[in-house]
Amino acid sequence: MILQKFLLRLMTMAVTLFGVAVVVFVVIRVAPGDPIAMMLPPGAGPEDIERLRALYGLDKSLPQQFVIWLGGVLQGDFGTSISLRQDVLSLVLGRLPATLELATLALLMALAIGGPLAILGARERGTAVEAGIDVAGGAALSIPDFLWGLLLILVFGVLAPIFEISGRVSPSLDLPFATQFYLVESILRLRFDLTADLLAHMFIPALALALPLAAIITLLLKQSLKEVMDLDYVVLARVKGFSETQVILREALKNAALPTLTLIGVQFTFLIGGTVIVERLFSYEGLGNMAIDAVINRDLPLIQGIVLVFALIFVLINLAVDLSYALLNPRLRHG
Amino acid sequence: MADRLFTVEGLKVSLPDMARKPLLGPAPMLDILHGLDFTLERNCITGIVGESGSGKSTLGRALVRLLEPSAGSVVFDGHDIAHLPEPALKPLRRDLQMIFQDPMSSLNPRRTIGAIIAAPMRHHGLADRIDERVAAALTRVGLPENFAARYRHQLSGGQRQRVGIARALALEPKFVLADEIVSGLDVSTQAQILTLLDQLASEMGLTIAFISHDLSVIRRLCRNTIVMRAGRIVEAGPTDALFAAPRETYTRELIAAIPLPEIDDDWLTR
Amino acid sequence: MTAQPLCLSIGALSATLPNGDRVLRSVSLDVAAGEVHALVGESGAGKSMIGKALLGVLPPGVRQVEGSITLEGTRLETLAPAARRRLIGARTALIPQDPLTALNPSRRIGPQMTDRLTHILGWPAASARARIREMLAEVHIREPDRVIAAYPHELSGGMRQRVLIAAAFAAEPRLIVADEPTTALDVTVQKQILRLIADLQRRHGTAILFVTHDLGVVAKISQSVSVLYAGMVVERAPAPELFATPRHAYTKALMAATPRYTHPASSLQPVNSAVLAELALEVRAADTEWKRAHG
Amino acid sequence: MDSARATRRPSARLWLAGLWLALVFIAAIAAPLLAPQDPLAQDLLYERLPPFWMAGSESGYPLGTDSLGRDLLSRLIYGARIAVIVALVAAFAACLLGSALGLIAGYFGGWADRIISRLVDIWMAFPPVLFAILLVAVLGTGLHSVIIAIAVIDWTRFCRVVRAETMVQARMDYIENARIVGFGRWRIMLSEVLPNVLPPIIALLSLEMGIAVIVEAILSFVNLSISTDDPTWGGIIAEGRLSIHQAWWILVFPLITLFLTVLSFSQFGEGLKSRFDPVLR
Repeated sequence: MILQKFLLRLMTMAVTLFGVAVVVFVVIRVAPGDPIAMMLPPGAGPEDIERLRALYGLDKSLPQQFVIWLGGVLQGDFGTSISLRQDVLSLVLGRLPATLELATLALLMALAIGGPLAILGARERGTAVEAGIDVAGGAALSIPDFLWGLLLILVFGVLAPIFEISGRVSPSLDLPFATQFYLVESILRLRFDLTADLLAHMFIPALALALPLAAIITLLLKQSLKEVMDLDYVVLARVKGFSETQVILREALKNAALPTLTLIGVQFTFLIGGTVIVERLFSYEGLGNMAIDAVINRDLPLIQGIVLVFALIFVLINLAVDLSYALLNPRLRHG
Repeated sequence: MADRLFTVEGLKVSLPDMARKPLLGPAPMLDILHGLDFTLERNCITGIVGESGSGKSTLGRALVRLLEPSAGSVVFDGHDIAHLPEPALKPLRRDLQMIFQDPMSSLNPRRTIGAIIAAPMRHHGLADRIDERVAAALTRVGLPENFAARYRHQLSGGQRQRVGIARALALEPKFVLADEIVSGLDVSTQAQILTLLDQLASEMGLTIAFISHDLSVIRRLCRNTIVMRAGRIVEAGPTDALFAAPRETYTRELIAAIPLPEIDDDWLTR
Repeated sequence: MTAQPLCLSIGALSATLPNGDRVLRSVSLDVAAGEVHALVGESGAGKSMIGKALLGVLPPGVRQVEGSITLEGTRLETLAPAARRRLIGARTALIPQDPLTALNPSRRIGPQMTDRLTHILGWPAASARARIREMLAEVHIREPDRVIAAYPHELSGGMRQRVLIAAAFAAEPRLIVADEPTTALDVTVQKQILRLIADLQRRHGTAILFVTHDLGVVAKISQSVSVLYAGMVVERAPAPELFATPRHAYTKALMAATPRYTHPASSLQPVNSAVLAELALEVRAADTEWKRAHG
Repeated sequence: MDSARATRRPSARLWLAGLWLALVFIAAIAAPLLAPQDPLAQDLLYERLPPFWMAGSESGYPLGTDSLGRDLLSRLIYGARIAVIVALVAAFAACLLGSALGLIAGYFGGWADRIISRLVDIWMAFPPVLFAILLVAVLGTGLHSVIIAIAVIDWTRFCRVVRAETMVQARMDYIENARIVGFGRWRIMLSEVLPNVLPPIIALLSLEMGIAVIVEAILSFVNLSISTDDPTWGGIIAEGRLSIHQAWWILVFPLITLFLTVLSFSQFGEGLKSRFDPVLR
């Protein structure tokens, strides 16, 4: 049963990824602009254009191009970037760690802000404390990461310049890193001076990404906790003599968190989607920033590669959420 | 021989068991009703009683064709409706009405009570003098006419259930299915609704299938009774006879398990 | 009546909603040690609120504004919150209404049954485990090890209710609040559960505050009864007396409105509007007096 | 979370949010009358003038000027035009498309649901901002491209909510009763289900208007919205981001405007929803 469900899940994932590939392929090829013309120096002849066209496979029919491209993708070949003239896969893999570190830091910040606030609000339900959390949460929720980013740039970049507002790491520093996971590696290598510099750069963009998610976690988890806390087994725990905090942590939290998990997973994919513009805003050298450049340069292979990588991350997050839901829920675990 | 409105033979209902649905293809079917034979007399309230999982609600839904039976015949007023497609059912729908257990769920929250009662009448060509008809339907169930302008949430539980009755009876149907309609109510309200339904049934000559888990309520209201267990009929017959001399052990157990509001010291140990 | 020691004594208990309306209107009642006292009434009568006030689990916004609750000689109001919680945990227990929501779906049955013994009462884990195995045997559960290791969804409704009853009696409480413990069950299961509660109650000498809306259940399980309407006790009597000669018009009306399979159709009478009008007057009089006393 | 918040003073936030939105709409309609200067007029003598309360300000330029000497207030007022048009048209388009598909998927289930849900999955696997930038790049810059891009991307938001809410409603007994009466499926969907899913749709529509304004600002920010000369809030912000250390006001004023507008749209929607929902469930 469980295995069957898992296989079904993998199948739908594959269908989703294929759909994404088709959509992005079709969308970028109805574009009126000619990427080849953009990369040639003025005065190049028509035969130069034809030669390049053939080189990038753009002379074939759309379905043919798609089959060739998809065949390459399945073998790990995403093609060559037109504007950067490099292998798409290595370009993407070079930038992906920066984005993953930023998104993960943002997720941790959102959980660190949202979780305790949700518990506090549920504990103080019906009081002014809860009302305050509701108002703040409602406002934080409706302001998107882009605006938070700008606001934080003003506050921490201009009014009180505590943090960096541009780039990933100070350019003057000498980087001993072997991988692109700078933050992780700086910690592993015990180079905390570098960690501090990286965090100083990541703090504001991560906070901008984290705030809307923190608000959603606060409100959803608090609501879920309140519902669970009206159930008989929680009342029973109070009668047993457990204190309110014990009751929340022992009995309510896990059952309240489970139903919010799926929604928080979806919201986390939104957060990752938000890195595109936030990276741009903070000139942070991640995948999203590269994606915008790729669109502006009409770099078709690079756009396709990046979009597909994002889609892969999204479906993997959803899969991870489903799996952890199944693992945490005894009802499913014992199918 | 009493005049029969429903004649049911070999009624089977199976529903897909989504819990055991395989990866591809349809879910296996789970048998809910295992071939029921019974009749419902005209102008008579028949009680259908059983514990949870007995299939009584599924039976009711098959009678009013919210479900399509998987086998058997359901002859209603001369038509076998067991497998009629929806268009062919349409002219019969007017005569197959239903009152639901939970009026919070069965009354559309965004419509006035008047609109809720009027909609079925308009649909079945009774659009003329509609306000008068709505007022009459409300009066019939003992509600003031000005309730037509109210919404569900402005009514008490008993009043909501009266609206459910008014809506079902507005079409003057030949048959009404009442599914656990008093189980959510307090005893005092329950007594009012039972008395009302009894009085309307005799005035209007209604044929009602009254589904309930409560034998005391069945005893109060129904002339005939069908006792169900696990998708089968255990016993059926006139209510008086069934209570006076139950033939089946299960019926006897069911009756003996009802706590009467009387002091009886060894009831618990019996 | 002989002068048995009182297990629970509630005096002039009033509780209010956030808007100031009273849900309990100066409720007084006594429960003798080892006695089953039924609280009966229709929805909105406040019957569950009394148990919740005693156990300190009133819903958010509902406050006890007046009155005393005395449990085995200790006035609960005089205790600090933590001490009160410990006393409640040690001396009382709750059998809740809905066995489906009364067990934590993500914890195994065993720890849910032992946590009061080990975490609140400080029993060693081994003796707590031995104790619940004993209790499971008392509620006629044949495979205690399977049940202890099970998650709630692996047990039937009747089974879960047995587990809850066993857990309630496990710490030998002096008083159990049973809040409509059989309402969600089928009649045949209800009878088994009622029998079980009565058995254990007699064997352990536990007092029970039995909340129900069903006069039939009241007649079968309780020794004394309080009939409630709108948060007021309208009649209080030993059970045999109440059913033989109900005094208050509302009690009479309630009895006449309860259908009985032994009586033919005609005997059922809806509650008379005169009775309701009289009750409304009583409520108003009580509120006027209360307001005068409280400004 | 909504019900608890909604019951607390819904009217205050409805009125405050409504007031600000009314100001924005008036600015959009009457821009030529309200703007003190021509929003496109450059004057290099007046570049980066500070706002009125600071030393060095000029009368007639109350909020100062940008790096080309264009009046900031006038550009903000004209920018409201684009914002309002995008908010209204794009949000309604996304709402219609998404709600219709959500209703169908939620009510009919089966194959319709499977296809629509798969489509939503595919759409949700795109980073929305990147998708919007890509679409506008493909369609060519301009107001209509921005609107199409927003509608094409954000219909899923409506579809998911409406589908879920429709499935809740479809399980209600009043739907069964409508079948008992003999109503057809489309009639039940449109006249019984739809009114009950309207409150969340309205709240979402208002929220989406705010989102549309933001997306337009983001597109302007990466220079992909409408022509670069036309005043848009996002365009001003992009410029402000560059001159943040020399002239902070170029960023601050459009940011405040955008902030208030987005907040107002969402609060207005929540307020309307509780106003529209007399039903105490």
